[in-house]
Amino acid sequence: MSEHHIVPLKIYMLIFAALLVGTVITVAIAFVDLGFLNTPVAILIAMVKATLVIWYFMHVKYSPKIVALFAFAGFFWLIIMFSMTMQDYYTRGWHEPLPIPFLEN
Amino acid sequence: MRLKLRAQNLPRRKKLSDAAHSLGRAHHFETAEQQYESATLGMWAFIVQEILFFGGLFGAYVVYRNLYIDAFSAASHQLDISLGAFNTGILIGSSLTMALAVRCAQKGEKNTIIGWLVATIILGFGFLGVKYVEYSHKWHDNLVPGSSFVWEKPGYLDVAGGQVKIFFSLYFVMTGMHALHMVIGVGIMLWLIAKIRRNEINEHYFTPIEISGLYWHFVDIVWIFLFPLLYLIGRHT
Amino acid sequence: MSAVANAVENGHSNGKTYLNETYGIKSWLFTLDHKRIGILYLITLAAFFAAGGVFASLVRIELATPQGDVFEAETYNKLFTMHGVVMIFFFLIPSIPAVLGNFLLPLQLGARDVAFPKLNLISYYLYTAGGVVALTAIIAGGVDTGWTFYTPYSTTYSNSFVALALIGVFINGFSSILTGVNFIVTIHKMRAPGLTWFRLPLFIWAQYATSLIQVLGTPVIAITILLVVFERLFQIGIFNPTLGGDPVLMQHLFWFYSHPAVYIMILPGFGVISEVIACFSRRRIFGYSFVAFSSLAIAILGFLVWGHHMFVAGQSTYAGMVFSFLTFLVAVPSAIKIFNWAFTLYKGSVLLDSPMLYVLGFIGLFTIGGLTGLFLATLGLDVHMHDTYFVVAHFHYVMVGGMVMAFLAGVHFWWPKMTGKMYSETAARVGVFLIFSGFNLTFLPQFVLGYMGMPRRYHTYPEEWQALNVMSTAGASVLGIGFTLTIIYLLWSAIGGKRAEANPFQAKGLEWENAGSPPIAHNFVDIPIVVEEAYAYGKKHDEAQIESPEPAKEEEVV
Amino acid sequence: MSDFPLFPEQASTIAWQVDALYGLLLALTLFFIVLVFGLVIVFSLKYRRKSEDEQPEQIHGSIPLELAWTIIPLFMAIGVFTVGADVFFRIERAPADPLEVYVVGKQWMWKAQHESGKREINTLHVPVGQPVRLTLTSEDVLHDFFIPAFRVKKDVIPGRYTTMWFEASKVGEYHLFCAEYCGTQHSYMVGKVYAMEPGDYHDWLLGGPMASESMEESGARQFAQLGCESCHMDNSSGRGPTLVGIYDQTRKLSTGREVVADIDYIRESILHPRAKIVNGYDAIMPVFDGQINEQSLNQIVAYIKSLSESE
Repeated sequence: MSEHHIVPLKIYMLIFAALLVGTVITVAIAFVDLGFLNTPVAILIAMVKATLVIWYFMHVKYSPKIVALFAFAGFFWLIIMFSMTMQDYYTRGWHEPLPIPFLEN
Repeated sequence: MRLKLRAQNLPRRKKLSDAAHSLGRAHHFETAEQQYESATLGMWAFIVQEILFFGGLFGAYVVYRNLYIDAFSAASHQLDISLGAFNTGILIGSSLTMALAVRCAQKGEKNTIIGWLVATIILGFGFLGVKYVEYSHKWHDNLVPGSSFVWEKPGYLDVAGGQVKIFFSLYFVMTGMHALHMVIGVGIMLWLIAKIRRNEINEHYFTPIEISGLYWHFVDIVWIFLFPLLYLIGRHT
Repeated sequence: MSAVANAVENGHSNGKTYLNETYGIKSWLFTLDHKRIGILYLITLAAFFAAGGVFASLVRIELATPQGDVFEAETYNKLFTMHGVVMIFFFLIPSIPAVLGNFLLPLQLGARDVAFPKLNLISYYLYTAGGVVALTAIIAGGVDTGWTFYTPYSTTYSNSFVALALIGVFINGFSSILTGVNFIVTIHKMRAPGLTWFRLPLFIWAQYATSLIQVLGTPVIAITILLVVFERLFQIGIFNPTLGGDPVLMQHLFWFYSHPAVYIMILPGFGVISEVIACFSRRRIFGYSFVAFSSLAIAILGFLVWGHHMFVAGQSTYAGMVFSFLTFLVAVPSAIKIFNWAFTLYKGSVLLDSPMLYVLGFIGLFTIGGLTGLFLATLGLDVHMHDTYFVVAHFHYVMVGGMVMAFLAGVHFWWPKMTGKMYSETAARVGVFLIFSGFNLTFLPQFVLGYMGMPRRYHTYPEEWQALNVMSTAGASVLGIGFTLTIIYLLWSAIGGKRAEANPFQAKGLEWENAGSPPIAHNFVDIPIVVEEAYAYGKKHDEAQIESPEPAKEEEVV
Repeated sequence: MSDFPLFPEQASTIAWQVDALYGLLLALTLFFIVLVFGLVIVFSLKYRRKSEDEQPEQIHGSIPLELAWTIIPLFMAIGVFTVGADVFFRIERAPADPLEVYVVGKQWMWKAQHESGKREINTLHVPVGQPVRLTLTSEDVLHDFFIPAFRVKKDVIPGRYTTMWFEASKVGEYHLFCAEYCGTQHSYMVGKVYAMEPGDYHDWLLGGPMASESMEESGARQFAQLGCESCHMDNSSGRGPTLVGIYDQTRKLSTGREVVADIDYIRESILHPRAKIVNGYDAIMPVFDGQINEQSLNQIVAYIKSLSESE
């Protein structure tokens, strides 16, 4: 099965280095106040790191597209769960009715 | 009506090398390639369910972090960043050694595979050891959620203890589930080593190593998210 | 390949089938043959169905009188809880995927087995183990939380065996997940040459959609259940309101799975209906691709609507609106299916044998079940109807009127394929009649009761509702007789019935035309090559022979 | 018909709207049932198999038909959603200045207290022709307050408040149910709602064992007894923020966030004062969780709310 792509050693080392750098950045930046960006930046760095692992270490780059689709589906469904749940929590404090009830008399 | 034609008389769907044919292929697969692709796709489908499994925990985390950000920040300050960051490094390293093990498997270098697997196991145990130290600190500080949980941290008295307990409940379940996955992963690697020693792995058939690698990398990804979400809340204050 | 094929050919010429290939209890309990695993599931499932049915009968007996004079309140609560837990987790969810799916998937795909036969056997044993744990909880004293296990009652207040039952459900969940993984890979990777996605039988499409939900949804309830167990056993606090935890969050996580789970139950039923209705009207399915994609649409939309279980549960008004709107959208693919099935009959050659009678019953009852679902999706109306008998009637129309009817249609349709025996058609027709009429007598009155305001899970109720409840109980006894009769004549035919022809319904499909009846151990002597679409009814045998076989394209195997 | 009713009584202003929705959906359902059953029965009889080897002509499908049964149900669904949501808003949104009643659910009874201080168990007396808002909470598990004749229902959740409102339109005696499973005696957690003429309601409030004090008065008394007054003064000179005029106002917290001081906020700030500290104050207030029962809490909340009412 020679068709399996053997990833060059250099790429693995680069990814490893990038992941370590990402860890250092995420710790360092946690001590800087970025205002409302604090959490998004931390999550963004984690997402970049996770993507590197999935793309290279887990060989998605070298696999059939269906594998990438599966990986994407997993995270997409997570987003469904988070967003549909949070839309409840974010709107719970809204005691006022909608400004324009659609069939008001 | 479908025609009954002998499969042998028609071109195969995929090239099928005779070497691969004899090795590790179960009877119900037509080609070794089909078997390899099935196995990796199956592992990915399993990883999708793992994502959603941890996703339930992350969902609860997202809700409570939004509701009780102050308590979460105070509780997060009780965690040791240096241990957490150190463990992140260890786990990333173990992902690298695992990737290298798979690479050697692809090249059929049997002895080096075992070497990299052993390195991965050692790093895995290193992670679990650090985790044990962290857990025992929490136990000592009465921060393990349960009937003995006490929240009396000077400087953090203005946060509600119940909400802190929610954080630590999530912390222990999330990291505990993660650690459990690591223990299972170590077990899988021991099984792989036995398999390699029995000469059941070669450059034509290394599927078990490949899919175990996928699993191990997934465990790494979970930690990549757990570390900033648990350890790094509100550190700038 | 050749060694296996030879063995199979030899076996075949000796009249060997998967049933008599090997003998002995071990050859069944440790079998890797998907067909035998399907039969194992069928037997276990029938046992759980019987247990759940007994619980249901006891519930109906209690409700025949308003005073609550047959059982203690606590016993009654345990009865309806165990009815729900057993029927939902151990009957409805595994039923069609595990029995018919296991048996048919490789046969319809032209494969020798599912992708992971060992995993398949593990799934069966996880199911059995989960069932044993749950039954242990029942025997030890029962569970009284309702099948929804809402906190904080389940974590703090209930004195019954909640944790044990939950662990049973948890284990069973992994059976469902692994089956889903197995089927997804099987459908992607094990299709016979030439069997492209749009040549697949609709049962496969439906199974694929089902498996997606199993893989994407089940893990969420698994972790939720685990959290409830931890909270009950170790006093951790995730949902505990005294700490600031939100019981409504548990409901969100619970329904994130449990609403899509109703599609796990009903979607494979849709697949069965498509197969049977095509065969018994000798027509290809009207609007094949619409029916196929509507399954996927239901599976995906199904994940966006769970909040309609929580309109009055303390969820925000606006979240309720979003969930209600998305729920209405699910009505569209359901309507597409119903009308396409109805039009499959148009200008067909309709034979009203028992599987077809079940199918027609299904279409009627599922239409009622689906439309009453719209009542509950309507925000203003659901406030009144939520947690009343209207809900009970609605989901029984979908689950029993829909899924169980489809399951029975499938079992009757493939019975000769599975056992090689034919049941008595007369007995089967009596069975259909009893089940259909008993079912309607049981659950139609419950719609009325529900709108009048009778809450579900009530041990006693105001006296003015007795007449309707008595009707319901009477219907339940007819329904019970119908199910018992069905189980008896099926068992009878399996043991002493007359031999069935290889293809008694002249059905199309690889499982009927290319595999023996019952099939041999590895399904096919040679892997078939598929050259045409599913449901190629109306073509004569000879015409098909003339068509030149198109060699399968390499890229088709995704 | 009283022995065999098929519809619940209409006894609130919202009831006819819910019933109209019910009628609409019933009509829709009957239409589709007739259509689908008709198609299935007619087709399966008309095209019955005449001979064993009959081979019908094959039809693949019809795009116009597919579009028809995709688009028509879609628009019907959107239409029903819209009217349903409209009624829902009417059910959810209480009119201004309703009569306030506080209800506490516990296994297995309903305890209600009126503004005047009058208490009742497993009954609820309300006047007709006047909007009534119930503020609900639970001492233990989930419950659900359900009055079928009024077509209203709301879950009662421990640890927080939910509210519901109705305006009774017809004098009478109606069922009250707990509609969320709550344990062994769930089906005994029932009661009666009495809708009375306003005059009768007034007499009822005054009759029987008189409440010695109104809810506000009880709240004020306990507010003093628990020592709240020593910090939360009428003016801003206390160690804690003044509570006058805060209800439903935006509060700035020490963390910089802003929250609205609704009843859930007041509740949390009494039980877990450290969860949200108003900007400029210290976290010195003791925790009252476990010290106050739900009824007392309701009284204190009613009192604090009353501090914001302009006389």
